[in-house]
Amino acid sequence: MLIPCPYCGVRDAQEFSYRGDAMPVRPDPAAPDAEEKFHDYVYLRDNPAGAFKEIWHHSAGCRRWVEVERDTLTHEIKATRFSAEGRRA
Amino acid sequence: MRYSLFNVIVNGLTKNLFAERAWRDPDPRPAYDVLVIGGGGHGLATAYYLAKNHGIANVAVLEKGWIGSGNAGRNTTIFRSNYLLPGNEPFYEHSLKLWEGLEQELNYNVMASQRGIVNLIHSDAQRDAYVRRGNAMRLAGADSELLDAAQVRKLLPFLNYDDARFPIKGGLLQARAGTARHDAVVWGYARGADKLGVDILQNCEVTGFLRGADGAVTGVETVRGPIRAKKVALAVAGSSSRLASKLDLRLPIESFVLQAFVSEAIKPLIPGVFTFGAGHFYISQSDKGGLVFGGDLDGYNSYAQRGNLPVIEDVMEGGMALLPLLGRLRLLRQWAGLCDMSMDGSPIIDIGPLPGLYLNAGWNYGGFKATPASGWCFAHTIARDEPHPLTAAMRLDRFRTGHVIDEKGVGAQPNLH
Amino acid sequence: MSRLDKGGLIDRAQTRRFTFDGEYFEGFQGDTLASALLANNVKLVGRSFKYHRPRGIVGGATEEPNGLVELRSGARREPNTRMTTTELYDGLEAFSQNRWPSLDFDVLAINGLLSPFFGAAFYYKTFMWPKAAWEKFYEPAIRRAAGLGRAALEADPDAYEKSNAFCDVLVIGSGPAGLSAALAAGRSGARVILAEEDFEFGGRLLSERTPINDAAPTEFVAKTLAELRALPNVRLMRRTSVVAIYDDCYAAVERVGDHLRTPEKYKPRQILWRIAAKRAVLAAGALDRPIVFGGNDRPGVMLAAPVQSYVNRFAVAPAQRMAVFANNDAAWTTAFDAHDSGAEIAMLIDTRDAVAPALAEAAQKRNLRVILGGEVFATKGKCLESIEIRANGHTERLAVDGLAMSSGFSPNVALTCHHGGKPVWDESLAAFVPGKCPPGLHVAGAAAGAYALSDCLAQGAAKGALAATEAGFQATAPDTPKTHDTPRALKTFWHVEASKGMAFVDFQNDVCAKDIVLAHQEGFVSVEHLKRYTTMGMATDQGKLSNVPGLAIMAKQRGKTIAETGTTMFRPPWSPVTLGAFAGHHRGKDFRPARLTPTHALAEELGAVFTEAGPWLRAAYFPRQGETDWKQSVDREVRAVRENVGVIDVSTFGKIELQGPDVGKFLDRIYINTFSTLPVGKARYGVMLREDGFVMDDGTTARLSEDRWIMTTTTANAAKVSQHLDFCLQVLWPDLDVRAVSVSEQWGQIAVAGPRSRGLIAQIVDDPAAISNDSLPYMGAVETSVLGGVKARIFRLSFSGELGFEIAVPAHEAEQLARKLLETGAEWDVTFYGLEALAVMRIEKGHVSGPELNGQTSAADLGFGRMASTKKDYIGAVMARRPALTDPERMGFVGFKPVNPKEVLRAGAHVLAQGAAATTANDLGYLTSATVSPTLGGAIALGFIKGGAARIGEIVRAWDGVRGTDIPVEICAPAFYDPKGERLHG
Amino acid sequence: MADFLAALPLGKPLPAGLYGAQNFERVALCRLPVDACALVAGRDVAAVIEKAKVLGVDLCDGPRRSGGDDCALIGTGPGRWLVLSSASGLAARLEAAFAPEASTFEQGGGLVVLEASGPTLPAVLAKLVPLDLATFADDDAATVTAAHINLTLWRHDATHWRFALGRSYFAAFLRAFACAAAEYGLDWAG
Repeated sequence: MLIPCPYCGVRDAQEFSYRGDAMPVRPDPAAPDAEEKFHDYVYLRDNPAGAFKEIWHHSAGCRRWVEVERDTLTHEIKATRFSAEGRRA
Repeated sequence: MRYSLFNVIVNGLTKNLFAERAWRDPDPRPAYDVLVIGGGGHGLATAYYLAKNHGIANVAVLEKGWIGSGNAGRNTTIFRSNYLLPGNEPFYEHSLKLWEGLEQELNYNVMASQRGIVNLIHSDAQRDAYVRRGNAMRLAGADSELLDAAQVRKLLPFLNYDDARFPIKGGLLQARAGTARHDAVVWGYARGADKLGVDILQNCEVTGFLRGADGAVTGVETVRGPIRAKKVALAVAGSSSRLASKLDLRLPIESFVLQAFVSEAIKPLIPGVFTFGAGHFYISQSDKGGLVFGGDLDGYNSYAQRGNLPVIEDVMEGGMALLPLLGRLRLLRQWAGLCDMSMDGSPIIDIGPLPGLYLNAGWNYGGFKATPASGWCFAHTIARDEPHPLTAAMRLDRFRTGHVIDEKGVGAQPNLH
Repeated sequence: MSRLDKGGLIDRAQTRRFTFDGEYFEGFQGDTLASALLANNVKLVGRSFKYHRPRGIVGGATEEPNGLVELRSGARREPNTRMTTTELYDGLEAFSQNRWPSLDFDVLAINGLLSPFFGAAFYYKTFMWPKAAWEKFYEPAIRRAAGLGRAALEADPDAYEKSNAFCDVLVIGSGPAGLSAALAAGRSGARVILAEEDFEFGGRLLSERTPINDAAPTEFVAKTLAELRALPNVRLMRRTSVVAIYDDCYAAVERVGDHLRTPEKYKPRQILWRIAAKRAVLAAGALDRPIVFGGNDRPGVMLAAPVQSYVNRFAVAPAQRMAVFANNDAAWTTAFDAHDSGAEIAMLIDTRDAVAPALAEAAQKRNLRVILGGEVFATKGKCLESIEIRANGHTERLAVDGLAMSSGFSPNVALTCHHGGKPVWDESLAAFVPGKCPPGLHVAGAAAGAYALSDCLAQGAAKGALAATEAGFQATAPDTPKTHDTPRALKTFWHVEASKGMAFVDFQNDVCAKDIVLAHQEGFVSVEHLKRYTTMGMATDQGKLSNVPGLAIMAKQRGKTIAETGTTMFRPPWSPVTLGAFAGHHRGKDFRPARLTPTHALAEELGAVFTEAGPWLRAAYFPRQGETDWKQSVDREVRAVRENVGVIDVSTFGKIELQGPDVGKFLDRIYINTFSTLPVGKARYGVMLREDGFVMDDGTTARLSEDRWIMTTTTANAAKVSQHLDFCLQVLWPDLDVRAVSVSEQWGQIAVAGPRSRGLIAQIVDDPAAISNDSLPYMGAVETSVLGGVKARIFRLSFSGELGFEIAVPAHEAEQLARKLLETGAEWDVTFYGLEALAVMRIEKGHVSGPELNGQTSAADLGFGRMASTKKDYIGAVMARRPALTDPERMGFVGFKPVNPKEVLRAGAHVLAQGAAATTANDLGYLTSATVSPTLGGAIALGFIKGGAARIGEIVRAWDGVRGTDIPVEICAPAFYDPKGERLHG
Repeated sequence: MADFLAALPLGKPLPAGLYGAQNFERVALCRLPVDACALVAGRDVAAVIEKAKVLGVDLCDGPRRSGGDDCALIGTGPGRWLVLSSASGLAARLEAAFAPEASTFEQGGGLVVLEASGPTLPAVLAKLVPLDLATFADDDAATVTAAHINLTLWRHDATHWRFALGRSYFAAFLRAFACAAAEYGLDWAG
C-alpha cells in the first residue's frame, strides 16, 4: 500500500507507523467531565467499514504525522495532509 | 445419526447412513428467546451451551453467509492457555479444559491435538517475563514448563542454533496446548446445537435492530425479515464495530487484518506449535501436512480481508531466521481474518451496553482458542443476566475504571497488542 | 522412446542426463522433467494423497496435480516440485514421493480398497474413542500417511534476493495477447515489464500450429521479441511468475537459478520482485479441464491441451496409441496435431451429437475414427491399458495407453480476485471470467475468455495500448497480424454419471464425484463448505483443475446453475512460491541489522562477551583470565565500580535534543514533574506517561542553555518517545516553538563511576575545574572539552549509585575517549564493565528499568506518585486518576530479600502469603528483577506487591512453581544499597 | 549459509577490498569525510529560506539538495535539513546564519556519508531502496528505509549517489550493500 506523503511523495505504508482514528481531539483536562471525555478520547474509536480519516507517522521518512483519508474496505487513499488537531473541522 | 467407527463402516457397506444433514436448514421463526448474531465458533458455541447448560433452546443463530465464514474459518487453529494476567488466564484455562473433551462432548472429531506450544526465549529478560507468565499459568491450574536451550534443541532440532541473530536461550512449554481442525469445531457445535433444537439460519444477514420504547433491543431486521427476541447477543468479532454502529454505539475496538499462511503438504516435520520470541512468526503443522504459520497484524484499520506484502515479508524473514530449512518449501495459500482489536488486547463479554443486548467482542487475534469457554461463559451471561466468574474482568466498563487487562503493556494502541 | 523424430522447440544437440528414482534417463535442452519422462515412456510418476493411487502426468504447467517429485537431494531437497515446470538440466535428480516401499509397489494403496469407508470427511465421524487414542495412535498414523514430499532437514544453502521494479505497464504472460500488449505499450515509450512464468516467451504459441502472417507462430514470437528487445523502455523477464496483486504492488518471483544444478556463484536462486506498475495487462491464458468419469486418474489419462503442447513444443507423443475424449473443438486440434506428428490417434470421442462440418472433414481427411454423442465410462490398467466407451446404447472397449480429455478451458482469473473481486460465470464459455479487477488491471486474451487466436492478438494490442494511454502515453494498438482460427465451440459437459470405478474431481486430494454428492446430502452445500468438507481444491494445484467440475456437480445436486452456486475465492499466491524468496537476505545473522556502539571494537579487544539488547550488540561483561563463570566477572566489575572506578559505554540510550523558546513549557506537558523551573546546567529525572495514565518511559533531561535541552530515554523506548514528542508537537500543540531532533547517533556516551571517578576524569578533561563538586554538583550538566579540544557534555549522573559522570562526545570520538580512559586509568586500575554489572548495581540501588517499566505500571506503582505535579496538565494526568490506578490495593514497587540469606531469588517468581495455596486468587505480586548482590552478599530482588510499600517488613513467599522453588522473603524498601544516596554526592 | 558475508563478523565494518563477483561492471563505494548538522526551522520557514540566500543558497523546503559541497542542505522533512560540509566549523556557521529562526543540531559524529557509483549501481540500489530512482534528477533526495536501515540518500550527479546513515548501522549497511552488489562485484574503498 502506497501513501502519498505530502513531503516525501508516494511511499510504502511500511515506512509509516499507524495511530488510527484522526478525529478524536484531546479534551480540556480542566473540564468537570474530563475523565469521561478522556475515556472517549483514549478508548473509543470510529471504526467504519469504508471512508476513514486516520493518522500515520512517517517515522522512516520526514517524521511528520500525516492525516490520511482512506477506505478501509478497498484501501484506496483519497487524500493526505499534515496532521494537526486544531485544524480539524 | 450418531457418529462412530462402527457407523462409518456400516455406511461404507450400505452407503446411506449419512444421508441426513449435519444441521437443519429451517426458515426463521418470528420470535425466539435468544438471538445470537454470528454463526462463527463463538456464536454457535454460545447457542449450544444455552441449550445444553441452561435449557434455553428457543434460540436462533443468525449468519450473514455460511457458518464459519468469518474468523472461525480464517485462523491458525491453535488453542493454548498461556496467558499472564488474572483477568485472562483462568478463562483460557477453562477453555483448554473444554477442548480436552470436545470430541466426546460434541460427538464430532474436531481433531483437537495436544501437541504442545513452545514460546522461544532469546534473552534473559525475556526468560524472566516468561517465567512470570509460566507461574501465572500454574497458579490458574494450567501447565507450564521452562525449557533450557538444550531441551529446546532436543525438541526442535531443526531450528537455527548456530547462525542466529537472536540466539535461542530456552522456551516456555505448555504441553497441553495444541491445534484443532477449525472448520470441524464450527460444524461440531452447529450439529450439536441443532440437535438440541437451535435454529441455524445461514444467509440471514442482520440489517438493523428492533428497538423498544425504552431503547431496549427487542429483535433484529434481517434480509429474511424481522425476528423478535427477548435477548439479542452479538458474537461477530471482526465486525463488532460495524454492527454496533447500527445501534449508534462506539466500541473500544478497531478492526485489523491478520494474515495466515499454509505451505504445501509435507511429511511430518514440526511436532507442535512454536513461536519466535525475537520476531513475528509462529508455526505448526496440520494433520494434512501443511505448515500453518503467521505473524504480525497488518498494522492499520481494514475490513478488506486481505493482507499486504510487508507483513508477509516480515513473517517469512522471521521464519527463515528461525527455521532456515523453510527456504525451499512453498507457500500454497494465504488468507486474512478481521480481528476485533480491543484497546487493551483482551476480549469483552458483558451484558449491555443497551437493555436486551449482550456483547461478545474484542477477541483480538486470539478468538479461536477461546471458542468453547467464550460460548460457555457468554451463554451463562445471557441466561442469568450476570457475568460468569471467569469473565468478570472482561467487562466493557473496565476502560472507564482503569481495570484494563493489558497483557503486552502497550496501552490503547490496538495494533500493537 | 516416445520422442518424435522431428519438430519441437528442444535442442537435440544438447543432451541432458538425469535420474528419476535412481534410474538414469536422457532428455534435451528445452525439455521439462515431465516431457523428458514422457519421452522415455515413463507413465507412472506419483501416488495420490489419500488412496495412494498410481498416477501419471496430467497437465503441462502449474496445474499439474500428480507429477510432483522431490527434486535434488540433501540440503537442496525440494518436495512437491512439479515435473511440468521443472526445466531439465544435466545431473537433475528427482524422486517420487508419498509412497512406500516403492513407487511401483506402494503398501498404502490398500487405502483405495477401503475407499467406501474413507469417503469425504469420514475422519470427523470417527477416531473419537477411546479419548486418548487420537493423539497416541490415530493422528500419528494419519500424519505419517498424509503429507507429500519430505522437507530438507538442513538450512537452505542457496541465497534469495528481493528487488524493486517500477513501470508504466506490466504485462503478465507472453502468449499472443501478452506479446501484443507489450508491443502496443512498448512502442508508446511507456516503461514496460513483460513477465513470463515459463522459461520461453510465447505462451501457447509455442504449443500450437495455427499460422500467423502465414508463418509458424514461433516466428511471430521471435519477431515480436526482437522488436521488444530493441526497445530500451521494455524489460523482458522470463522464469518470472507474477504471484499476487497486493495494494499498489505486484509480487513476482524470478527463478534465477532453478534451471541449474546449483545457482551461479554470487547469484541468488530466486528474486522476489516488488513491481509498482501504473497499469497492468493480465494475459495469463487459460487451462484445460478434466472430465469426471470412472478411472479418469489412471496414468496415461491427460488433459488435451497439454498433450498438444507435448507433441508440438517438446516433440513427444505421450502415448503409443491415444484416444481423445472431449466436449469441445479445441481437443480435436490436439488430435490432429498428434496425428500429423505421427502419433496414433485411435479414436476421437466427443460428448456432442454434432460438430462443425469443417472439424468432421478435418478428421475424415486424417482418417480418424470419431464417435459423437459418446462418453468414456471406465478405464483399465495400472497404467492405462484400455478405455470403455458408450455411445448410442452401445459399449466398446478400446485398447489405448493414452487418453486426452477436455471439458473446456478455465481462464486464469486468479490474479483478478486478489482484491476481493469475484469471477463471473459465463454460460456460453462454461467458465468463470474476470469480475471486478484490482485497480489498474486489464485482462486480455484467453484469461478474459477470448480464446480465438485473432481475438487474443487484437485484445492484447488494444489492452496494451489502453494501459499505456491510461499511464499517460500516446499509444495505439498495432495492426493485428493475419491469422485464422481453429474452432472453439463447446457444449457443457462435466461428469459421466453412469461410470465404473472412482471418478475423480480433485486428483491430488482424491476427491471423487460421490464425495460431492455426500457433502450435498449432509448439507455442506455452500461452495466454501464443500471445499472445506471434502478438501476439494485444497491441494497444491490450488483447485486449478478441480474447482469448476466440482462446482458443476454440486450445482446439479442442488438443482441450481453454477452461477447460483457460486465460486470459491482465489487467494494469493497464483502458484506456490518458495518461502525463501520472501525472506531474501534477511535470515541468519542478517535477519535484522545489528547496531554497534561507538566502542564496540574496543570492547571486542578487551574480550567482551556481547549480548543482544534489542537491535544493539552490547558488552555484557568482560571476563578476565582465570574467571570461569560469568558471575565472577560481573561481581569483580561491580566491586570495581563500588570501590574504585569503572567505565561503561551507555551510548544506546535515546537522546533527543530540544531547542526553542517553548521547551520548558513543552516538557512540563510531557513529564509528570516540572521542568520549566530547571536551571541551566542542571539535569532532572523525569517520568512520562502514556495518555492512558500508565508509565511510558523515564530518563534524565538536562538544560544546557536557556533554550537548549537534552533528553535521554531508555534504550528500548528511544523510537517510541521520539514519535510521541513528534505527535505532541505536530498534532497536539503545533503552537509551541520547539525544535526536537534525535541525536542518539551523534553522542557517544561513556559513564565513569566509582569513588575515584572524578580523579580519573580529571586526567582527560581539558579544564579539571569544570568537574569539581562545586561547578558540577550531583545532577549537574556542563559543556566543556576533553582530550585536548574534543567537545564534550559532562553530566553528573549515576545509575550505579556511586559518584558518577556521563561524558558525551561526538560518537566518532567516543572510542578514542574510552581508550584514553583505559590508558590513563591503568594506574587507577580502571575496570570496563558491562550491562550485567550495570544491572546488578541498579537492582542494588532499586532503580526501575525495563522489567518494571512494563507498560502495566503507573507512576504511583513505581513510587513516583509524589513526583507527579498536581498544578499542571501533562499527558496521562487525567487517566491516571481512574479508580483502578489509585486503588491502595494496587501492586506497588518494593524490594525483597530472602529470610534465609543463602537462598537465591529469581525474577518471574510470584508472591504468595505464607501458607496460602498457589492459586490465582492468592497471587499477591511478582518479582521483576533479581540478583545475588556482591556488595550486600546475598540475594535481593525488586518487584511488585499488592498494597506496595505499606507492607514493608512483612514476610511472604517468592513462589516459583516453574523452577520449583518456594522461598520465604521479607518485603523491604527497593533501595538496598546506600538508600540515602550519600555516595552520589561524594 | 547462503550469503557470502555470513562468515564475516557482525561486530566491525567490512575492511576495504573487493567483494563478490570480479566483474568489470562492479560498483564502487567509498566513505566521504564530512561534517554534518541538522538544521530545523521554527515556525517561520520562509524566514529561514530568506536567510539561506545570504549564504548564497537557494534553499528548497523539500526532499532536495540545495547548495554545494561546502554547505549542502538536504531536505529531510518540512523545515528540516541535513547539512553537510567538507569544511570545519559547520555548526557555528549555521548558528550564526540561521539563529534564532532555525536551530542547529550537531550530527557530524553520528553520521556516516557514503558515495556509490558504477554502471550496475541502479540494479544494486533497486534491491535496497523501494523508490523509483530512475525518476530522480540530480539533487533529488529521499529519507527512506533500506534493508531495515533508515537513511537519507540523494543523487549527487548522473553517476554518483550518496547516502547518510547513523554510525551504529554502518557495519550492517555495508553488509547489506555488499550482498546486493555481490553479483556485480563491489569495490569498497573503506
